Amino acid sequence: MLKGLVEHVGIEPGRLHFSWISSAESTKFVEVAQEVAKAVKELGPAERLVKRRAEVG
Amino acid sequence: MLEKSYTKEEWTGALKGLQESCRIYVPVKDGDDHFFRLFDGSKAPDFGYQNTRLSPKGIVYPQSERMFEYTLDESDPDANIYKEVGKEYSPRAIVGIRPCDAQAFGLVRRNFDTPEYRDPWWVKSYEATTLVGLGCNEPCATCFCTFVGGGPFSEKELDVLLYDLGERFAARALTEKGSRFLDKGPGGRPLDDDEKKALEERKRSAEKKITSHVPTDQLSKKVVTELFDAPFWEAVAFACINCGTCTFLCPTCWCFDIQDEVMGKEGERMRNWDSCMFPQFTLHGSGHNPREKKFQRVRQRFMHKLKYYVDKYGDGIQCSGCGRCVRSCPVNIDIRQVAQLMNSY
Amino acid sequence: MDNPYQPYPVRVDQVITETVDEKLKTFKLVFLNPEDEQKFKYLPGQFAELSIPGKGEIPIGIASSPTEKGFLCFTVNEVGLVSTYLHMLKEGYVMGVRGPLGNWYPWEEMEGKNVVIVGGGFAFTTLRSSIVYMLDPANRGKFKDIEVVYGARTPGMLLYKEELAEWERRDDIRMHITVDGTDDPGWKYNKGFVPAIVKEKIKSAEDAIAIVCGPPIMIRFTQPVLEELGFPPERIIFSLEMRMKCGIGMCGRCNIGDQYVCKDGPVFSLAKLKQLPPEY
Amino acid sequence: MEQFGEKIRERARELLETGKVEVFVGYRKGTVPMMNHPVLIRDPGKAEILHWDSHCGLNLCNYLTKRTEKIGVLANGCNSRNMVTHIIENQVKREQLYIVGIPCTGMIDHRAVARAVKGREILAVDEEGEAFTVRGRDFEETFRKKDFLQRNCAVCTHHNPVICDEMIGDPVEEPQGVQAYKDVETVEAMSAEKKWGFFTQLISKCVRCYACRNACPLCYCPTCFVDESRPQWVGKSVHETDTMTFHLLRAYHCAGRCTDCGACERVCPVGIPMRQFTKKLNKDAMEYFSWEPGLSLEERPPLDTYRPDDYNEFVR
Repeated sequence: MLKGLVEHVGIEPGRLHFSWISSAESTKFVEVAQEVAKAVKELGPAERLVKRRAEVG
Repeated sequence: MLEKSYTKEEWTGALKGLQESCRIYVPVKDGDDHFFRLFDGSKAPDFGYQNTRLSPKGIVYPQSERMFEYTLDESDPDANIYKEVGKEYSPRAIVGIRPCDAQAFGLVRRNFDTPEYRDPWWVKSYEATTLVGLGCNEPCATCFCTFVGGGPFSEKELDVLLYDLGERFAARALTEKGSRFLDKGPGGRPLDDDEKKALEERKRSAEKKITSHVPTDQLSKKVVTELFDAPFWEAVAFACINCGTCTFLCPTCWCFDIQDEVMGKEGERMRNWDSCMFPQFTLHGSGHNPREKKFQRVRQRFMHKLKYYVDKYGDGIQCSGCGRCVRSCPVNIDIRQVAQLMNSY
Repeated sequence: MDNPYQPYPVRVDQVITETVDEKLKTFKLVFLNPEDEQKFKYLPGQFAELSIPGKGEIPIGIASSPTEKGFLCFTVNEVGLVSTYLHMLKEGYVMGVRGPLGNWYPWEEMEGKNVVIVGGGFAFTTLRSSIVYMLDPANRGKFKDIEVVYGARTPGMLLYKEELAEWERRDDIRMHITVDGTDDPGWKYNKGFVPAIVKEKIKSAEDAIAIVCGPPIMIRFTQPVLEELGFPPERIIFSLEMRMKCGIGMCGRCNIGDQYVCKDGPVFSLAKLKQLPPEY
Repeated sequence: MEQFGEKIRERARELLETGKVEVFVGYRKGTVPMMNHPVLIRDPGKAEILHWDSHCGLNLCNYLTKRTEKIGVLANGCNSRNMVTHIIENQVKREQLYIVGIPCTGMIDHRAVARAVKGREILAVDEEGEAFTVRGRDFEETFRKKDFLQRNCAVCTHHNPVICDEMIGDPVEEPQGVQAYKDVETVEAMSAEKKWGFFTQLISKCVRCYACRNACPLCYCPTCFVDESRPQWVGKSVHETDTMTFHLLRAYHCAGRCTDCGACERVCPVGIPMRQFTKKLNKDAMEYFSWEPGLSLEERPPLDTYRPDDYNEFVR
């Protein structure tokens, strides 16, 4: 549901990933980390929900 | 002092003419409500409004304001040294401000401009601002400005007062600053005799339309500790949900918080509006909180406005009777009723 | 226009761990600009806002005395965001100090009188400032007898242990150091709570002013003892703590009735407090 | 709805007199139109101030926690569902409540009414059955209530209390085939960029007064995440990223718990339709878990339990 909400407000699908990885599953961890990194790289730098210096007085 | 009469188109033209030399804020309808916005041609001002949803205090005293900045980069010789942020205080004007909201600036000034300390940001911003008021032909049922030393055409704190005469605006300068403002803007002609007469008449008729009755005359005579211990606070506070609506909408609430924020190696010290309704407002580092309970916080809000302020400055309550809190409180806690309770206790 | 929010840059010159639980440390701060030190003129009882860049400000009583030149001292308890970070700081770190803020103990009124100082726990900081100030040769003559009751939970929780020992040896100040309890067979001072020691040791309120600084519970039980001794409310002086931000009476949170603890206090007489709502 | 007033006053008086409850929580007619004031009464003699009409939009469930007395309380459909939620979340005990149920026909959207009279000041609003009349200084207009329901009430399918100890009137018929999530579907069909634009615009007026959070009966944490300083999850300055973070997390904390009572939108001083966040979660709770909160005292909420067949296609 978190994924649903986050994507509903316009955070690109592919920025938020979920996975169950046991401490014994080192290969899976590597695979998932690589996949996540790849997916996020393809999306480019995040523009949304990134805090920049406020435009205030 | 200068007096001028404008058709409504001329008045907008005058504002356009002044735009070059002055940042002008005007009431604009956005969604269901009116807000003060910079007059930049994108949205037409709407002077046929009752009052803005948020008070114009934010123009002088922004909800979030940068105070200092610094670098945390240890290789910089100035690392960790707080530096004041450069700000510009060129002239600006709030055009169409209601007299109650202008009066509120006077009440708040006592807090920010004191004999011992002057808050540089508030004071400079306030001094750079010309207040061009718009008298209220039709005060709301929730208005009670006449009970707090003001009125629908009160001139307090204003530099110019506008009278809406239907087809035309009559503008009356009340200070040198106001005269300069009118003088600089193009258009307008002197008032004719009928218009001069109409001004007084507008004022009288508007004052009669104030229907709320909010006596505050006994408050200064009350013993502060007795009012504090009055039995009605729990009942007054029961419905309160402790949100910040009343304090954030109020033109006379000034409390703030100071926070440091960091982005990478760059840091800044911000000040943000705060609210006595929030429990963290008074929470000690030790965990002790002198106003831990909801009723204590509600009591603080009313005692501050209606008693502590009265005692501290000896010149009435910290309220300009705009009625915003009455209209917008989500649970209908009504300062008019609380004032009556306190005044007659 | 002077900016009352502008912190002066200072360097952490020395960090002293005061108590066995290491929750209390004293920070000796030196101004980066000598002219700032000139501007920072204070009297014992006042406080300052310590700024940690990126974290925020905290109000802390000044523990050094104006008679000590070249530095400021603050003893800080580790409780919140800023104080925790402060506790991790190393000597040489640059931070900010803003002040002096608030009022001070009634020094003019105290001149020519006996002074009774009652302190508990880590609230002894501005009292240390006061003692050093009064014991300064230039000032000692202005005051009559000085008696100090200072208590902590255990011997290890006492602040300024070396100075306490030194004051014990002097004959122009009478020290009554106490701890709530201790197993230390070598403990040569008092055992018992502060109010009880006040009752036992302070003989008279005659021509005397009492300055009380400590946790709320100590204050609550000490007040009646002092009143019994004959101190009128005008001559019982408290220093209060409150959550503060601006330190100059503007941000609105530290009020007790119409008084701001940061600007009108932190020092209040009991007489004054009796006129205010008991909301602290 | 006004017809229930007399019955409510009578029952509250009796319940207090007989000692069946020690306090009674209801509404008093407000001092401004379309705004009622939650009250707690102890004295049966005070029961006469109780009032009920189509402007009781604040959720009374807010006033039940941390009380020790036996409480009599009014509840329509959504309020009763929040009471269920409170009970299963251990915020109040069922035995502590005496619930006086009201069949609800929906609350009036005060903003919609103000819009309909073009912003002219409303001095009085009177209900007559399914119609209501709005009066101002120089106007009077009568409207049909069903055209002016709060947005949540317009799609409500639980008008009658889910739990109660007695009913004040006969249950109303629950509508069938309500399409509650059309607005959510519209947003779902947008591109990510459009969605972001939509929600950024939606919250642009937020002043962070937290009225939405505080009016929500689900928000009872002793210290809210926005108020924490160690760690500080959200910046305190008004900044669009922090404001979005607040709204996202506030909504997410209501996942599988929100009864769509509409209090958040009703109380917002600047009229932000923040149900757009919670409704998405409600829709997903329905789609993934066939779950509507607050209907059962026996069943645990989906985010509170694990079932092997839980929706988990997104997990790698």
